[in-house]
Amino acid sequence: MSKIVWRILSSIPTLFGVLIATFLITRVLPGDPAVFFASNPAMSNEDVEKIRVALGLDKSLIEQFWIYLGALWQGDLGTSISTGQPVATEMLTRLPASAELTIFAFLLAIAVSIPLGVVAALKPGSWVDQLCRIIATLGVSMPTFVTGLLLIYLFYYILGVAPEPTGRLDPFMFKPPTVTGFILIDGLIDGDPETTWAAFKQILLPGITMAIFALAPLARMTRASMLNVLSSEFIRTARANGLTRRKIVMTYAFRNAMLPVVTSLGMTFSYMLGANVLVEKVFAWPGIGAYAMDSLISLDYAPLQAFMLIMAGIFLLVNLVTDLLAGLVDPRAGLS
Amino acid sequence: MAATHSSTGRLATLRYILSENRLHQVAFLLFALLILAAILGPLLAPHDPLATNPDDALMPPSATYWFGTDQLGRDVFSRVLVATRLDMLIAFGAVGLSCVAGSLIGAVLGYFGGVLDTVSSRFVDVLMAFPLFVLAMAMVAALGNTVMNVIYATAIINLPFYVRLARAEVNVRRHMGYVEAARVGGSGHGRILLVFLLPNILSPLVIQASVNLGWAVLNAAGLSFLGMGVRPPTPEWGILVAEGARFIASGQWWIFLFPGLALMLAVFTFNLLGDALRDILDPRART
Amino acid sequence: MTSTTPPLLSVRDLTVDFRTRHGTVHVLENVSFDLAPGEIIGIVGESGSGKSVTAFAIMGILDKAARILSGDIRFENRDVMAMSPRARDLWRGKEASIIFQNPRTALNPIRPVGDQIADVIARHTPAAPAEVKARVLQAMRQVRIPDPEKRMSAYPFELSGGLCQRIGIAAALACEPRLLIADEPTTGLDVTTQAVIMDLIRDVARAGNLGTVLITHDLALASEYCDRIVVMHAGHVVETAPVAELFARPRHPYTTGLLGSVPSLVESVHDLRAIPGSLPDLRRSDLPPCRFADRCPRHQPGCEAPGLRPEPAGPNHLVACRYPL
Amino acid sequence: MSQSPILCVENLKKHFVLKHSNALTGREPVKLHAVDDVSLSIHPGEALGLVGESGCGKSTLSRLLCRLVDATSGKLFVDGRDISAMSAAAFSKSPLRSDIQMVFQDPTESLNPRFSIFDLIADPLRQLKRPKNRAEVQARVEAAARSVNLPLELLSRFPHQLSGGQKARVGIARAMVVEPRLLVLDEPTSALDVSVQATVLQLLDKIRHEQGVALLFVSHDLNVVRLLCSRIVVMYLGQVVESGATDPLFHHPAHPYTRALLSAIPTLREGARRERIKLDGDPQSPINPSGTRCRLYGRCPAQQALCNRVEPELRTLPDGRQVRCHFADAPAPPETAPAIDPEITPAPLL
Repeated sequence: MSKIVWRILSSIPTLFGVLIATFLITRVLPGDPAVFFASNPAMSNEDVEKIRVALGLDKSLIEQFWIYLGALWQGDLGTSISTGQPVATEMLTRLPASAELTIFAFLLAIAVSIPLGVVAALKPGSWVDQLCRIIATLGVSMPTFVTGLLLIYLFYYILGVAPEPTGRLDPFMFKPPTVTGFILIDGLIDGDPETTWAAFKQILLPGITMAIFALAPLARMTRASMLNVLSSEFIRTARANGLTRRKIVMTYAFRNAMLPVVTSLGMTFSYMLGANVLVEKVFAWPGIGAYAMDSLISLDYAPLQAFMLIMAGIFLLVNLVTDLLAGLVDPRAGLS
Repeated sequence: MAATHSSTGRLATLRYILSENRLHQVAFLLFALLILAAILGPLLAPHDPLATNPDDALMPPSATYWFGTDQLGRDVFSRVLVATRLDMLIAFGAVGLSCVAGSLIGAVLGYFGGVLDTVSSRFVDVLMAFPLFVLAMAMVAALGNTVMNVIYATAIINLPFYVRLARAEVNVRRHMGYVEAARVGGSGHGRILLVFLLPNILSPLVIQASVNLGWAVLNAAGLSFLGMGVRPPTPEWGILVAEGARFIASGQWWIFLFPGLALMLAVFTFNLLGDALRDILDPRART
Repeated sequence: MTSTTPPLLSVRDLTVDFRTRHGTVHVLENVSFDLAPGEIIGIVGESGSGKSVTAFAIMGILDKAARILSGDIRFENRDVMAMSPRARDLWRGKEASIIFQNPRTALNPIRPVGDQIADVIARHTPAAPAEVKARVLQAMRQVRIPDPEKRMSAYPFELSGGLCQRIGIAAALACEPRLLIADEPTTGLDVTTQAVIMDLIRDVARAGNLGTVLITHDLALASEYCDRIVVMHAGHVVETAPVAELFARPRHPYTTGLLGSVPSLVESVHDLRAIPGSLPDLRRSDLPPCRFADRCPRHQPGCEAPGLRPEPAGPNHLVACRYPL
Repeated sequence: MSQSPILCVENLKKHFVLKHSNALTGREPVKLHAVDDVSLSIHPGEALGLVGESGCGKSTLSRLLCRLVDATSGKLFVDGRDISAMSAAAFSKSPLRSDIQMVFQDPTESLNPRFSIFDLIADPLRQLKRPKNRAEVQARVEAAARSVNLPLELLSRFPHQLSGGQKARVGIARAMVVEPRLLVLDEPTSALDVSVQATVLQLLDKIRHEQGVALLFVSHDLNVVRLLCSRIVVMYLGQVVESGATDPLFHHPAHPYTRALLSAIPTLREGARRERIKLDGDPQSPINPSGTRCRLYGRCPAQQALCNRVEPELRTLPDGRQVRCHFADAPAPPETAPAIDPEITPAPLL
């Protein structure tokens, strides 16, 4: 039990490092926000200075960092210069869109890649194995933005079976009342499966785009890990003891093979968060990636800072969860 | 049995592996093609990649324009071909930088360990906590939109992989017999690192580098797709795809598809090459 | 133990190849031997002699790269290789068992050891969970594991190498097989632990009238625990004889060479007799009929004639040499 | 033995700190006592055997003696000169470095796969002896190769092209090329087949007698050590439990552990077969060992209540042998071992 606590505590230094890094990144970005804000030529140097003081930019870096931490503690992520809205509010409306897309794609990728990798490893050289190799090699070679555009071209423009790639829901449909923030689920809660179906059609193409990206490394790792375990000595012992193939594969090989895969899920999730930016751009998805992108182009740093912080926070959380998960499966970690 | 190996054993094994595995042959062939295209691209291009020709705008692929033309009548084939050099330059530049710096840092940390190692590992953890692509975006935004900065940003986000790899590999080897033998033989730490350890961890590093080349190309193209890094009208695959994306809705598929395919082919080649090198250089992976 | 008893296990002309990247390795050629019920035989040879491959071929757990080119393996006069895969699975662990070297890696690292024994019992003699548990404890007691109730929920990494090997033996013996193969069961263990484990194997084998094959590179170890010894060299059986006979009257030059290089058998370093040369390259397609010919001090032109087979050279004594000592 | 020893160590200790002490929780440091208070000396031309099972600290001790690692405490003398203060790093730069050389356990792992055999042997020569020219290197490498019966045509090959026995000889040639006075051999034959082991043992014996180099032979196999060494040191859990001349130690072992070790060795010789003395139970942990209990307690067939209260000292028997046992000169232990004191907890399962 104490090891679990210890593992949770051990992510605190990294979290603190992340806070410093996000703070510093916006401080070294070019263009004084105050100058940008005060780019009105009528403003004098004194006016700019006033704004600098208002923004707290005249204080020392350490003081600014404490102010930043204090604000964070209050849940204040700053204010967007371009929209004038508190960043926290904007993030809250956009985060569910990104989360829904990423989790959808993540689950899709896991559902396809792990069985594929396992079957490929069980029958090396078979057509499933070949398919797995092709998918693994092609998948990592597909730039998400090209995959997305290809899917749009095929399914929207040529075949006409996919809806227009403009966000989470057809603009003429009503959004269900927000409960979870995930339209797929909120539609069902609202008793409106039609909305869920429409949202599903919208999320399918971007979801597949992202899933293809994550699928390849997962399938590859599952296959390699499974092959590795299958050739290990304790599998030979199990075979020599006459255990059924089913028992050997499920109880002996699969659980062992999943250990490295589970640990790497955090990394895969992180890659997907990064790819989010490109996918949201291609599919006009109103998520935090697109928001961060827009604010970066308009030199609006508060949203960018918040975005980085949220991303790193999610990454740390996911890693913590996968570590604990792996620890529960693996007695050597000493968590159970 | 081993004593019967001739001194050309390694070459012979390479030839054997290549003759055995079609995919490995394809990997080396494609790689050679990419390098050739990067070197000779501007010479081979049938049209000036920058010359506009409004009369021939948005032409579908034909005998004159193999990949069609864009909205300004520029030849898509020539633009895709000429872009190879820039994209390869970014990839090799970034990977070269991160590989050399990362493996040196990692090797030193792995060999000496201690407080420096602990602190550096934490630093790498923090770096890895950010989605790397987003980190690259922020860095290019911070440093300015130039090709060099794209290379630096890509190098920095790839650095942790080499640091971790070299650190782990050195850590495994630092107490191995041949390292201790070198110490008994009077070699100092610096000589052991440079003469004994680094050459022996070259194989995993080379494999990592070839896979990394693919990531680097993807990363650079992704940045320019978003309008960061390389700027139009310079031909670069990511920009070409971004420009072509606008014409999907009107059916001019060739403008985005061909640079997209070129990009895919390049990444595919590097991944295949990585697999081939893993097969050839890493005896443990051999079956 | 005499030739009148029908053998428990009979291996005839077993020939196995390995296909590798570096060519085909001729691992075994015409390996033959018998094992009587309750007998302990030792298969002795240096690395690369094919002892483990022989064991794996009998159990049917060879790698995918291996091909059995010919041979006949009979267990109680049943053709083992003709069994259906399912029948052979049911045979393995129930009637014939094997224990491996590296006891720690031979066990599933993330499954409690008691469950691993229970898996074998539940597979071959299904019973209610409580009954299975009782039999797991009994199997653990049989191999003298102290405090089995506590140990059964331990993981392999929590146990010493010697205890892990006892778990392996307990799992192998749980279903009361009649054949036990021990493949270098004490390699990697300390000598004091080795003695304990070997005594245990001998005791359970004698108590259960188990036909036992002990595979080892250690001639001295085999001499202490076995009734009869099969000497292998480069994939050939070169000599088979009861222990006392083999040490008193070794007939094959390789056996004498091996005996001369065992430190515990000589008084001083000057008495050691090394065998010159090394194993032939088993990838060669033109391997000579006697694979020891190149290293043999008694090598003569007649050695090159094909058709070398083990011939009787005394009571229960076979030797594959044209010019035996 | 009138000459002064080449290498002499006194009260050598090597403790690995697994967990540092914690002032907040008041936790004592957790230390693994790999080598605990070992004293021994090696004279010129002598062959000393160091025997023990895995984890007894013999490998750590051989690395301490080779100055590959620094000791926690204790004194080290080379030719009577105190070099305890000299760090391992400084020692590797000193002229003394070439006096003490080492041959490693695994012949494959101890040869840099990227060096040719010639460079493997030449490397310590170039580093330690600063040869004047290439001809001198060539001559000395070839001489070293000849002295270990390594065919000269192998010098241009790479380690993966050699057999196990050839690689073992390269390891010995590499150590011999700088003309050491002491060769520390860490299980040099444990990875070899017996027929190859025989040639290596004979080679080592020849080197010792022809070149006068002293050998410290580390092994788990008493029979191998017996053939090569005139004196044997037996270690158990970081301590020397018995040491003395080979023959008396081999034929009349004084310490119960030595007896158990000897009786466990399988042997072909009818006359040499001993009655098995079993060490049952798990060994004590080398981590923070109790200072008031014999380290063999719990496994020892001859243990008595005193062994659980007082840790025995290493003492000298009338025949000059050293033994760490309260009852070493008492008559042979009773057949039935006394029941284990229920108060003592056996070594943890983990």
